[in-house]
Amino acid sequence: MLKEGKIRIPSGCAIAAVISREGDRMTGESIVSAMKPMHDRSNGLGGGFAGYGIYPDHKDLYALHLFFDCRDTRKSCEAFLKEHFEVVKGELIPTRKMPEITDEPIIWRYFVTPLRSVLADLQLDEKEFVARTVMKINTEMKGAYVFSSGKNMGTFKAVGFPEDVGRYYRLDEYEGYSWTAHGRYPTNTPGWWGGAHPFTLLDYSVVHNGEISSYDANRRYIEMFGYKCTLQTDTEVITYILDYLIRVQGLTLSEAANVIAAPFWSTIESKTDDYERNKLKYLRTVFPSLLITGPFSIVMGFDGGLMALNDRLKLRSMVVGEKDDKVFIASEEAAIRVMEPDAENIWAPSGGEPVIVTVKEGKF
Amino acid sequence: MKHYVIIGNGTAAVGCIEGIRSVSADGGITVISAENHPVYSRPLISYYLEGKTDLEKMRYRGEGFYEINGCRVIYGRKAVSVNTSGRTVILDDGSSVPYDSLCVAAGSRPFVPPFPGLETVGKKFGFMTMDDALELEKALSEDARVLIVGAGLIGLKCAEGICGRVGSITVCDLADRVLSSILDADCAAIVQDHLEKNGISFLLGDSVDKFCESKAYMKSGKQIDFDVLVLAVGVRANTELVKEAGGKVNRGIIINCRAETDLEDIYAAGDCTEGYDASTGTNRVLAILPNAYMQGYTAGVNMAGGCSVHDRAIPMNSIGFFGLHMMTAGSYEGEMTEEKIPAGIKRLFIKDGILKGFILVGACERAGIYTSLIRDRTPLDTIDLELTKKVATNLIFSQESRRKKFGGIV
Amino acid sequence: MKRVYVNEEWCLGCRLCEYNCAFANSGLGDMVLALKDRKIFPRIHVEGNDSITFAVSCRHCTDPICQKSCIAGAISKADGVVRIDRSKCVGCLTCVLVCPYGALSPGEDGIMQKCELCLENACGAPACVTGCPNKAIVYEERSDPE
Amino acid sequence: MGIEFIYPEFEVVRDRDRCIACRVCERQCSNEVHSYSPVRGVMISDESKCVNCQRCVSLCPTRALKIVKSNCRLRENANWQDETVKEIYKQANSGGVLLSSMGNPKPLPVYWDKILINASQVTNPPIDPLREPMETKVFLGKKPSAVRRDSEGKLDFSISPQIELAMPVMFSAMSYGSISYNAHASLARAATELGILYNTGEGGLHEDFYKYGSNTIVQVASGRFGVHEDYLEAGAAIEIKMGQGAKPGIGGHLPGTKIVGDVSRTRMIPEGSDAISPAPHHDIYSIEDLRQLVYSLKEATEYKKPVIVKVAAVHNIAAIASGIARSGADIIAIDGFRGGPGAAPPRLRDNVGIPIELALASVDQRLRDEGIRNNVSLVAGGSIRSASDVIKAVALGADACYIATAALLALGCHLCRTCQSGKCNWGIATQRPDLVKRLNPDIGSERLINLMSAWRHEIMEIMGGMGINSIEALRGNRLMLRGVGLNEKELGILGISHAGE
Repeated sequence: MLKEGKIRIPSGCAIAAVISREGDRMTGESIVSAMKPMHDRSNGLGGGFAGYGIYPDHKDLYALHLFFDCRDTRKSCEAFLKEHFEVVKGELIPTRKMPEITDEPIIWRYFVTPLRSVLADLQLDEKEFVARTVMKINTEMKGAYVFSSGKNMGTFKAVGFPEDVGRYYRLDEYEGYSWTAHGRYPTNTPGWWGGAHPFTLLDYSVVHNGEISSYDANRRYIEMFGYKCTLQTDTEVITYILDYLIRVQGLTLSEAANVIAAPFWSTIESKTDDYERNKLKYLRTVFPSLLITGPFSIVMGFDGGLMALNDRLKLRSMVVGEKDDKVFIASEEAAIRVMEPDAENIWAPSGGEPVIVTVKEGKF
Repeated sequence: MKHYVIIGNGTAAVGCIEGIRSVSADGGITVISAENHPVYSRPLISYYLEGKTDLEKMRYRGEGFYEINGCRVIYGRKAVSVNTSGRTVILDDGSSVPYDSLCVAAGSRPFVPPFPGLETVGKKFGFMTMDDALELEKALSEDARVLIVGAGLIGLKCAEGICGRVGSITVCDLADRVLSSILDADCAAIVQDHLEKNGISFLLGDSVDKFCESKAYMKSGKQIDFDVLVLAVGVRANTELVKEAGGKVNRGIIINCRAETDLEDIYAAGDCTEGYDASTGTNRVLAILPNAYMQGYTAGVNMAGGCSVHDRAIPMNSIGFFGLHMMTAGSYEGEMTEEKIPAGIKRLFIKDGILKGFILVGACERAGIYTSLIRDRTPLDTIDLELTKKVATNLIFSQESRRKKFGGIV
Repeated sequence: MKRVYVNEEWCLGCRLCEYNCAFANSGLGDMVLALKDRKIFPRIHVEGNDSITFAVSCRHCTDPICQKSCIAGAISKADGVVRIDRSKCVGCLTCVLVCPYGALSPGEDGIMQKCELCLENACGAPACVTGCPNKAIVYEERSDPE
Repeated sequence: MGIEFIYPEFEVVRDRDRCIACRVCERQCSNEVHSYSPVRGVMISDESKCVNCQRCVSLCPTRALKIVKSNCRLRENANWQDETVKEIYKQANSGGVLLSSMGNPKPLPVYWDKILINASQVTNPPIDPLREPMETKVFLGKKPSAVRRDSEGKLDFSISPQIELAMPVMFSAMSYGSISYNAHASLARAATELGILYNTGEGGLHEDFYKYGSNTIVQVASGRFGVHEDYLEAGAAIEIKMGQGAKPGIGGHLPGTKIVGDVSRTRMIPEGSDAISPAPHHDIYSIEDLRQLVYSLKEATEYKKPVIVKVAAVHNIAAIASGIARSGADIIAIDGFRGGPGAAPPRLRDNVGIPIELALASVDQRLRDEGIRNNVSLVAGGSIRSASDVIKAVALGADACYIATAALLALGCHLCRTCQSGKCNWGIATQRPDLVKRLNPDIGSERLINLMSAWRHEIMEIMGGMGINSIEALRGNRLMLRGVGLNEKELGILGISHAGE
């Protein structure tokens, strides 16, 4: 069978997320537990988490998480990194040996910053350079795979059930102001570590439940802008789209949501506010190929916040709840209740209506 | 509520009744009928004898016509006078019928010249009414020799009607041609020829000098033996009622385009009247059925307080004998154009750029288009005149006028 | 009141209307049986020349002069439709003489027949309209003449 | 010419038992095939004149007529086939270039028929267009490469002029002259009603149709017939016709017999003169010249109208398209070699150019590879026959499709391929007033609207099956396509996998 990257993999899933508006840091324990009641939404072929604010000591450095298939790959990759970055720190990511998780690759993280001279030479900004480097490693360096590349955040994923993956990566030992989680149910794959969610680029991480029917339209469009969809998963393309819209095109989160889950034309035409109507029409006209159709619920993590979004027909479940300064998002309410039994204001956002939660300015 | 009285029970009376009812359902209508029949189509009596219709089908309006229209019919009574001051009609039994509005639709009666010896003729008949026809029918036999005096419409239709039921038919007329009132000599010759081919004999330009039992002595000296005599010389309008009441009459009761006589609340319609002929611009008796209906209708509408003007009447006739149809209309004045066609002849009469009249023998398709040109006084320079002369077709009109003609409700 | 209207701009002069009319009023279920080897006597007629053609059938006038003129009282109007009672008609053609549209013509037997909008034959709707290949004949509601 | 070597191609089969001699066939045949013999009282036919347009068949009220292929054949020869030999006879008779019309009839591969469409099962729900919104609206035109904002951070909505289409189909260029006034009226009215566009072709725009301007593409071809300022201003977009799929490398040709009255006035050429467009635009001998024309037209219309460049699908179409995309054009229309001309030499029509499917796929991929797909919209034409062809074209990468033959079929065309004779019995490809009136635009536009509405329903149905509820999510979505019976090379060019993969 062809593994991910050679063939497109549709999958159904479970997602969960939590954030503290006050920037209070939470250990990963709670988000790991949240995945337990949704066990049946995964099939053991992938689980993962992203935590934001987890590397306060290295918050100005890009934290690159990498899988290597062998020591030689690591060595040559490290050499490559050192040519382009100042590598402040490189270490194995701590894990727990456990029977539920097997066949693990070599898992390292590096805290790096691009060399000024290299940036100047390439006339690129720092983020663009990091993004391109990630693409380069993932497409050209056989056996090496960057699965996390943001600052003061990190992704942890593996083949296995999500609750096992959480324990494996010892997430109880990290503290972050927001967490996202994913349990995977791919329909036709042997499963490999890189294919698990969250999928990330820079500080954007996406967990996703669904199967988008617009995939190849989106992929072939976004690939025009230097992205390489090596995994052929929905999550990957959604991540790139969001990166492109938000970082490259400078759209706001809600504008980006208006692109990927654009309101129907009839809805747009019924808007009475001129700016709103013109904006929606403009975004649909300019980015038609980034409309995502088919069922999806996603949570995108970014520096200082989360955005949850459903496809415009709301073909996947997703609920949101609150308690004090915390906001919880999950495929099922049960997951929220695990994190916060007293969660309030539980609601199911409408299709295409983004839920954006940010940490108070200066609190992260 | 107004009470309407109609003297007469023919076509004009029906027109009057329907005219009244088109305006108002109120008010009673009294119809004074000299004949003992509900209204029937008089022109159909020849078809009756020919076997093309029967007494039932000859009824001009369906069963219940009077009831539905709120009419009381007094059968078998003649109106003998009109009391205008008392607003009553006096009947021949001395009774009187009060009216608020009166329509005289008294029709016409045969004109019988004072032939010497006429009283010696045994089987002699008029040919105006159903009773005439029924009487005549009794006298018909396979070997009967029939003499018809009068080669006009009535006489010739009678001849056609009885042709198959008698031994021989001779028609005589003072005029030198058949249908002299509506055909010119050429056309009449065609028709006469056709009639002769169908077994009718003619004695034209001749008249009866005297009768002696079953023999007619003609002015020319000829003698005709006959078994049955039909007198169809002509008709006279029944004008007396109005005349005696002080109304203006000429050959018919004078009416205006609203069918009003000069007597207050007294209207007149049908064969007893003399009205406006749009083809000549003069007043004349237009004793034809369509005109009777339309005058009656106009009278009725106006009697009931509506407004109707009948100012487009013209003389016209459509008649056929033994399969040969002819149509005539208007007056034969002005320049004549002729178109010979296999089946017959077509003559149009044009004066002052207007179609005044026509005679069609054998080619009657869409003749109504010609009739409408006369009635509408359509200036011929607005249509394709050359084509008009050849054939009656809507193609003679401009595209625009056809669009108007055919594009909407009419 | 729906009536049959003809638009000469679109009339092709194909005369299908005449044949469809004759068929619809034949009482037969098959056009071949109804019309083969027969002269047809339709109630609609195409007039025209090389460049202009148009079909003419009864206009069902508001104030039908044919009805007023009929010597046999055979023509009547009810529910907007001018009808002729063929059993009463004697074929005098007075209606032909008065119809300003030239819309009337006799049947094979010399007795008048006329368009009665196919309301009572098997067609149920004017056959000339349903069979017209170019919508040159339409059956519709119209108000005043344009 | 003594002997006509060719036996008539068709036979008129008349069922004498059914024929009622109504003479409709006679009145309706502009080729004068049918006539009535008053002596015998029957209809007779001259089959040598028959082009098999089926007008008589369609109008015969008793279905007494059939036109069948004559079975008088030459001795079989796989190399010298009947058609080939007859063409030689014709040329030996006339000494001329053969002329025909409508699309390539040869049995060359139709890739649409070897491409299959996906549908959702289990992992992703199909969407029911009867119950959920299903969007087919598209905007054609250049898309900005970067979003701009004002000083307050509000979005700047100004973008290059766009064409808005209610569905991704347009009526492609057919000139007034090659087709009739009523055919144009039908197209214009239908396009307006449908919220799509039709195309004037190179014959100019009749003054009566200026009112449909916002649904009109005005074409500028090498002959410049009917081109003037008001004309350019009248349309919603301007199309530069560089070539036509059916006859790449040669210009339009309208015989003088069709240049009559309004056609001559609209084209701005004398009556009766042949309208022969030059093969090239004589001001465009290279890509930089094209750029000049594109910008001249934009200048003339104050940059308010998108400019379409229409090219025939030829061998290096991808490189040509890339050049056009960089020339300032907003839209590229690619016309495949099965497109139907109003008149073309069949030798060219049947042998020059490439199929639209391959051309479209390679152009779309090339523009994406170069990162300039956003610069232009792609319109695919040249025998788009059905809603599924549209779906496949869009999934291969087209923003919209051009249809013409299908539209003519809706108007009554029976593909007899004799448009060039000017005697079209269906009132489409003719200027003879008695024939033109056979196409009532009330019917024509209604039939076009019906056809497009039907296609739109089918498009929505198929999209829904794929779990897609907006046409833009289908554009370039080649994963939704699979090939059958195609070789690796073909699959590679089409950018699709084989069925089962």
